[in-house]
Amino acid sequence: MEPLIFEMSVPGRLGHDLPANDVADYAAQLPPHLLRAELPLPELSELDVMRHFVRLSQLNYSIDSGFYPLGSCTMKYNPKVNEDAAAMPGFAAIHPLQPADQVQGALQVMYSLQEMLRNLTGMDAVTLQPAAGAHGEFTGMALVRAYHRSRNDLARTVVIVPESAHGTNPATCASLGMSVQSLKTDANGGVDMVQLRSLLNDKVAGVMLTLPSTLGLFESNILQIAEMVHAAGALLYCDGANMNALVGEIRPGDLGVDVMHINLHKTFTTPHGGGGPGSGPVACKAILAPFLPAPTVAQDGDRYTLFTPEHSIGKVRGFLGNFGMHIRAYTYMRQQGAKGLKQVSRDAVLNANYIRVKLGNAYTIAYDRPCMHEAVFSLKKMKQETGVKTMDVAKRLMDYGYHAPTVYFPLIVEEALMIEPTETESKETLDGFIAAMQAIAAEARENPELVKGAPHHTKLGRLDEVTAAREPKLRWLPTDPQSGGKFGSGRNPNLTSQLEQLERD
Amino acid sequence: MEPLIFEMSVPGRLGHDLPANDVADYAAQLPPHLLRAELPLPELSELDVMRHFVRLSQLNYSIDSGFYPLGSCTMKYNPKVNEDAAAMPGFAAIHPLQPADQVQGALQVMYSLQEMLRNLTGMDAVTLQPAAGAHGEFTGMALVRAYHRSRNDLARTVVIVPESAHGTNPATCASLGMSVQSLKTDANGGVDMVQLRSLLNDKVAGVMLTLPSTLGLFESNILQIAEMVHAAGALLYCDGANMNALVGEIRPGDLGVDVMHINLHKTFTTPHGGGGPGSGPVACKAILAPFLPAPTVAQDGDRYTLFTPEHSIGKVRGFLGNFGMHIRAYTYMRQQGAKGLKQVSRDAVLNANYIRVKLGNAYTIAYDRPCMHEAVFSLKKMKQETGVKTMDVAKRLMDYGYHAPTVYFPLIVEEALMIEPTETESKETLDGFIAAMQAIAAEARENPELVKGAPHHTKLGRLDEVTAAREPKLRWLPTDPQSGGKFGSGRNPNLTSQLEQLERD
Amino acid sequence: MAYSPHTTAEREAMLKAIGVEQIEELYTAVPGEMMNAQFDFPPALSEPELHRHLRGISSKNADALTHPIFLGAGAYNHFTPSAIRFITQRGEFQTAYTPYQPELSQGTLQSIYEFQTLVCQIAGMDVANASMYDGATSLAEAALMAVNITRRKKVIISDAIHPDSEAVLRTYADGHQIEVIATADPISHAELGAAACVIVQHPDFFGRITDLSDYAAKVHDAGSLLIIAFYPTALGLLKSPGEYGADIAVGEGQSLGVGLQFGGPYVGLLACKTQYVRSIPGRIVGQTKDSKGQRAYVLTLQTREQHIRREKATSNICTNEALIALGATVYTCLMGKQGLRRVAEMSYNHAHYLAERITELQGYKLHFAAPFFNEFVVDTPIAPADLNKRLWEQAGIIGGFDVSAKLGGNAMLLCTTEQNTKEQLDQLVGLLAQFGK
Amino acid sequence: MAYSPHTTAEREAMLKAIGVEQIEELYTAVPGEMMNAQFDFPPALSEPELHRHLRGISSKNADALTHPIFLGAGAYNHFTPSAIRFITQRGEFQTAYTPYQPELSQGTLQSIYEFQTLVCQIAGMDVANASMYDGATSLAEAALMAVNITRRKKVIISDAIHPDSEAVLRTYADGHQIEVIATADPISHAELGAAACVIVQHPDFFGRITDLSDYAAKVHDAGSLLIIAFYPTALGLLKSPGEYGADIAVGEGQSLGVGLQFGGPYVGLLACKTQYVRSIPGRIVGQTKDSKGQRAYVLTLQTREQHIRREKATSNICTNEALIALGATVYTCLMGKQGLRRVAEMSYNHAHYLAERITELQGYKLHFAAPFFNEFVVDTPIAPADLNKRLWEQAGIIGGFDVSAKLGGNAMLLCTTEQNTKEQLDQLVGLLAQFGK
Ligand SMILES: Cc1ncc(COP(=O)(O)O)c(C=O)c1O
Ligand SMILES: Cc1ncc(COP(=O)(O)O)c(C=O)c1O
Repeated sequence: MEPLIFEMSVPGRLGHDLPANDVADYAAQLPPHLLRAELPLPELSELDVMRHFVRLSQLNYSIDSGFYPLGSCTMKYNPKVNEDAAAMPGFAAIHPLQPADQVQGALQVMYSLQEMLRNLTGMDAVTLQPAAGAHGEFTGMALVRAYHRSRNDLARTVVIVPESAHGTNPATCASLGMSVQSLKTDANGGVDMVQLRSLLNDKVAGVMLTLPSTLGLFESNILQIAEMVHAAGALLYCDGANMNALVGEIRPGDLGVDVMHINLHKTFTTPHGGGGPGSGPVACKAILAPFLPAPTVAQDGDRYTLFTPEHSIGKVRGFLGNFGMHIRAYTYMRQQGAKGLKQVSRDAVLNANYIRVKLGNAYTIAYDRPCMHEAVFSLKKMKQETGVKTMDVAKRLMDYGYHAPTVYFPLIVEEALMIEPTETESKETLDGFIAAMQAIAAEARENPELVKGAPHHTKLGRLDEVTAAREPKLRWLPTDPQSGGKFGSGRNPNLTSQLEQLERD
Repeated sequence: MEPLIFEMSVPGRLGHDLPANDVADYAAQLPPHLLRAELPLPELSELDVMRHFVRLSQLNYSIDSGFYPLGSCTMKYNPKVNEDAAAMPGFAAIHPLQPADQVQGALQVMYSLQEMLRNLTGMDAVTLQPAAGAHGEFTGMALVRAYHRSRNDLARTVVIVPESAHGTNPATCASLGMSVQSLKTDANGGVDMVQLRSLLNDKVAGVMLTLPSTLGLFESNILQIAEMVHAAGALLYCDGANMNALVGEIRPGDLGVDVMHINLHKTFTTPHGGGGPGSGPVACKAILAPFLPAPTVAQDGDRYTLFTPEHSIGKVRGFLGNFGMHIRAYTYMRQQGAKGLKQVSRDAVLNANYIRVKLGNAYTIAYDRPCMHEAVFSLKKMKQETGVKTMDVAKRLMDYGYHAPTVYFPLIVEEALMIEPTETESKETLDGFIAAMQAIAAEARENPELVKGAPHHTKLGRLDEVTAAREPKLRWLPTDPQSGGKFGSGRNPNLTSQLEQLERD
Repeated sequence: MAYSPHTTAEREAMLKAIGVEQIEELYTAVPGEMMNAQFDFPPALSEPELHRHLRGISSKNADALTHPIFLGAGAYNHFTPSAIRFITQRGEFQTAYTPYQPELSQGTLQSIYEFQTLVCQIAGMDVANASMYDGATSLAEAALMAVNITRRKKVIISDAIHPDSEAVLRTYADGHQIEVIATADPISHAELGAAACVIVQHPDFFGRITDLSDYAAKVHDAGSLLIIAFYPTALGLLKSPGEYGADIAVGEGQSLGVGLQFGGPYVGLLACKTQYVRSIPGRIVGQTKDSKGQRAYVLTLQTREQHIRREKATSNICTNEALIALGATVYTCLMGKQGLRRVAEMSYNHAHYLAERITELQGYKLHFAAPFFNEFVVDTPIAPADLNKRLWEQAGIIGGFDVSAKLGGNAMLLCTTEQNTKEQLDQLVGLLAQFGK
Repeated sequence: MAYSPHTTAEREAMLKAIGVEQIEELYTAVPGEMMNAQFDFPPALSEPELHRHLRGISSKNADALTHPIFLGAGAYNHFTPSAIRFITQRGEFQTAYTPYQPELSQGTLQSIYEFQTLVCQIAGMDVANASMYDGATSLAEAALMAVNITRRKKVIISDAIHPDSEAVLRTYADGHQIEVIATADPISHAELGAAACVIVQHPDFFGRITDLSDYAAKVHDAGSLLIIAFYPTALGLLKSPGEYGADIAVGEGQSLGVGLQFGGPYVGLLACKTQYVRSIPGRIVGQTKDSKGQRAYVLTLQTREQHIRREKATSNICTNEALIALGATVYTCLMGKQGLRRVAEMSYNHAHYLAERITELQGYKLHFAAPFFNEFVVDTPIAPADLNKRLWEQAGIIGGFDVSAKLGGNAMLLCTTEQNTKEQLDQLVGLLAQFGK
């Protein structure tokens, strides 16, 4: 494989070209006790660095290279026009503390984005501050807490969260010092209404629901749930990570949701980047608006200004949020328009149901009814009958050239396999994937060992994750044994594994 | 492998987003006899297109992914700052026919580039019109012809060209209606002075020499040659494709060269792009300046203007030359400065000689003396002793993860292998390559069949080039058998060959 | 309808395969009146229109490429080499998800492992995570780490940490019954013995360099942890948190070639001593081997994280700032040992030249006597807001940050980087002289 | 010294390995006095200085992103989708050489094969090559092809081909004793029976669409070849060279998403009937199989080329415009069947709306009565140079091309594309009205 960048370092080599000092060398007079002893960074040429990261990139699977049906992640195509927009100097090279007069264009983008999100969610106010989905949850639930406090309703510290929820939901509650009350799913994949009724009381601050749920299902009792929650004096939070199923068609605000976050890095095509940056705006009803974090953008005639809401919970992040993601999402929404977004959600639902039906024979659907943007299967039966587990199918898919779907989530589905095709994938692509999945199901019956030993055709075999966690090796150290092939930088990524075999031979 | 883009087309699919028509639909009134019957282009989504070309790219070897020691090609690192420069809207989005007032910045770049090239070559005038090296040769030799014509010396239609010259040299003479007289190389790899003397007469328009020669050698008799050529009333043309060995150190003008071209896409880091665009400026002495093609850029106070020389040979290309390459070369030269460029040529020479000496035992050096920017080996002896040919070594190098050097050129060296490492490659990279070459030499002795059957570890085996030429299949047709795997767009380029195996199984 | 691959015929074929006639039949769970919501949306723009529209809006902003800038205060106009974008915009990096399937994500995983190492090298620490949202949230999460480790509920902060960091810390602390105490001299504070941690910024918000040599000993003696928030560029020159004995080091990675970007996305850095590794929030990549014995990388210690531990996780963070971390990694590799130091020196030199020249002017003086890095506070004869307005209107210069409210009087925080030229500095001095009269 | 990886120690180690003490010892073949030449060169700029310098220079140019443009005449301001650059700037495409080693170059080879196919599809021809320098050199090389095929030495051209094409043709023809005859009506020319070829442009330089239906028959009857130079965008709508029976079709590929780029790099298109394939200049990619039977692509018919045939080659061309051809390939795939037609229609519609409005103005009239595509000549009441000056100074508009010298009187060639908005057209009309008074 590719060596670590540190292993390529040569003392004295330079990869930059900086101006000569044009004033006196004041730094030379800094007292030595303030100076660091050494700066142990690597030393490389620009070509060294370029090659290293180009080669590393070639070890990645990505949307731009193939179908990536990761459930709950909305791995849709990220339009390149978004990138051109964000790279414009007037967006990329402005300082967050410049006076408002100098950044009216940027504030206009933020304001318009707030407005469009408000519109799409059917809410009254929006903050763009949160940096990701979980951060949006934190912000949204902080609003809920602030609301109850403002009413002096201090006992409300319990949050009801379905067992099927994403891990960030309970973790968010904990990070706000709130306690989590788990809620069961009924036989149809909906909220257990009986249990919900029994749990709602005057300690409950709110209920966090994911809409559509992490089972990919629309909560058919949603209006009744909202009514019950409100009747109990609590608020309804919506985890809007799955907004791609609703956008342009259904407004969570109309369903009775009081506050929600939206992942711009899912529905609104800001690229996921291998784990961020994201952006998790929060939209809320008017009762929560006074508590929004600082700052939001306000319009004042034809001027835009930054604004701190009256009872703001304070700041949740430095400066103004992940602005670069705001531009991308703004660009996407302006290109789609409301009609385009409606087609987005419809096609997302169409594609997921196509997968659901086409794979319904070979695999077991967790809850057999029309799904929204993703289809969740349970491989419990396959496991019982063949010993092949969800992870085996996931790894075997790699041999067929596909990224795996999400596995073992939601936790309430045994041997869960969660497929979110997204609307940007064509019928031909889905058909190819379906054929591969069916072939694997056949293999599981006929030759289970083949599937259990997968992947067979990737450069890497399965990783030893247990040792990784038990004896964590979390950084390179100069004392590490030098690795990497003896043939220096001749590694052709297309050939790497063979090369290394050669070197071992 | 990746299917052809045409095989992915679906009727009615769109990959673009164009504005609505904002005026009347005049086009609807075009008389039908002027309209085409059908436009048989493919129909694809943006994602289809992106994935297809990302995957295709991953089938390429490139400087950015590995060492590329192709002789006579100067495959050095292409700085990315060049690309940022060329992409600035003030350069990328201006029209070649805008009035000079609106494009002073562009003309300034061209003028400064002319000046820097004039300086580096030791010449008096420069044209940036030619689009590549061969086009520069055409232009330069057209100047020579125009010069003789202007003196009414019409019988001079013979050009003396060394046997070792690049194919473009004789081809250029032919394209100008001049005839080629071949010149031998002497035992030291220099011009055969005796033959040269015998060939020079009043029919000779010029002598085309490559400096350094395609053997990677500096012509030690150059001053004497120039004298002889001039004494015979002919002019000395320099093929400057190998300028990387001289730049910042030696000026061809000082050596007696009258006219030369320079490949900006070699020495001056404009990327080769898989076969262009290039740019082949021509520099000449004052006697040839009046004949330069139209237009060149002139400075008039602090204004820049386009200018047609008095006795111009006319135009060699539409508009103003490959301006995008001019900016890149300008950027590179401004960053290096004259001192930086001198270091470039010295390091290029250093690296080539390091290869020469380190591989001198395992392979036979064609002419055993210090080389300039590249080292040429002859594998004649290896072939005699082991049956392993140059092409076998080249293909075997691929198994080691390297691109092959240039093979079978220059033609005068039997079983030629021409290695140009360039100055941007590090000692570690060269050492890795040297080790691989030595390993192959050992294989050739011990296991020649292994080498002859190479490559073994690339996705593709050797190609059937004979059938390709005998039964040319030069385009896709709708009637072609559909190919491509049945699993649609699940092709992970890292896995392609295995996948296809799977599909075949 | 850009980006939808479906033709009408394909949509119909798929509906048929599903067994419905209309897409609406798939929405039976949705209360009918909730479908087909109406939206008050601006009209859709085609791609060429979008380009024009965005160029128009962006040109209303005054960018730091065309305008000299003296504004810092946590976001710095350092140079971004061209090479970086060629790496970060590669689809393979940009359009990959969090590397949950390591066999297909070694590019992302190895680059994060390298990022973690580089953060440790800069900060002089043992281990680092895969990134946090930004510097402010890194600091807040570090404080929560300290609270968890020490089981104490007080946090002492220097009153010269970035105001945004303090604000975010207070938001994060809320709900955990944590008391945040801001003070000028944290290590002498009476509550030190009850504090989970002491947090200082290095250099501080006003650019001052404090010698932190005796901090660690005092803090540790009190059973507390030392958290140092650092400016990575400054550590090209200055003593690192590790050398000062910090237990946790946090930083805003923006200065590592990320660019200004109107405040984000940036990248939060978080590193600590080995013993605290299991309290770290967020993702961590570790080295391991695959079934064939090859070196490989994988997300590890995941039992700290929300997707495994849910409400018991060390943090709720999930998506972080991977691509920005990648850019910072590339930057740090390009700069390397010598380059980061050069950037630090030039930023320092420019600020000191500027300060020297400004103190020669009538009406201006340095607010603090302490050594400073590339920022310093100047007491100005007129209100900074007015100065900035005039700098902008007369010369298109983006002026300094107004700290009058924090420090009293007229006080402005001025900043330089390697990108300010002597010409710009002299021009600023000339204008200040003129405005000060 | 950017980009040199060598440290002093490494240079010394290498010299030692070579067996010399000084690098100069490797230059023994060079006459000593020729070494160490002195250069009068501007000072070197570091990367940040370069960025500033180039931004400064480029801002002296009036670009077509910020200014409405009505200039065409062979280079057209068509829209370039953002996706293209993400493909063409990938190092794997951008920094590969000509695909001489097919095992490591399938990406380039297959994309050229696709380019060849697309050119054939647009032009309605049988085969195409891998690209030429530009449209003008394509036309010149096509004429030489015809001369070689027919062994005739006269070339008849329409006098309404692009002046640059004519000029380049004359330069290329020189030395082959070829007579170039320009005429308004080539197929009626007396020398037709002695001509190697007839060359027309479609639409012609003035934007006119000529019905070429009877050209091929007449030209072929005379034993000559028909060469049609086409504007690819126009063929989204108009009859193709193939439909008109052309033997060779050439074109400037600039309109296929290449952008204006101050004239280059563009890409020359060249396609012909199958029977002439062995006379084609330049590179051609063919489909074949590898030793394992897999479909693959390779440079083929190389015996036409200079590196094999030397002075007997069909042309001296070597490096062509591969990366631009790749961009044009991506563009054509994105636009596809419907998009290219849409672009053609909108360009056409805008021109016709503009022409209609302009003819309503006093003092302006259309110079020609013939149908036109997206360009047309207007007789103007004042000199086009003056009009353009006023358009520029008053409204920042880049006006049309002055063809007064060619046509007599005051004549201006105006051009529109899909990128001109109705607003821009109306603004231009308003200004012309004002200036015409
Ligand atoms: C349902 C759900 N909620 C919340 C999140 C957390 O979002 P983020 O990763 O942006 O913090 C995710 C992300 O995967 C999710 O799928
Ligand atoms: C010595 C020499 N001369 C001329 C050329 C032709 O240059 P171009 O390919 O730019 O036409 C080359 C290119 O390889 C060359 O190596």
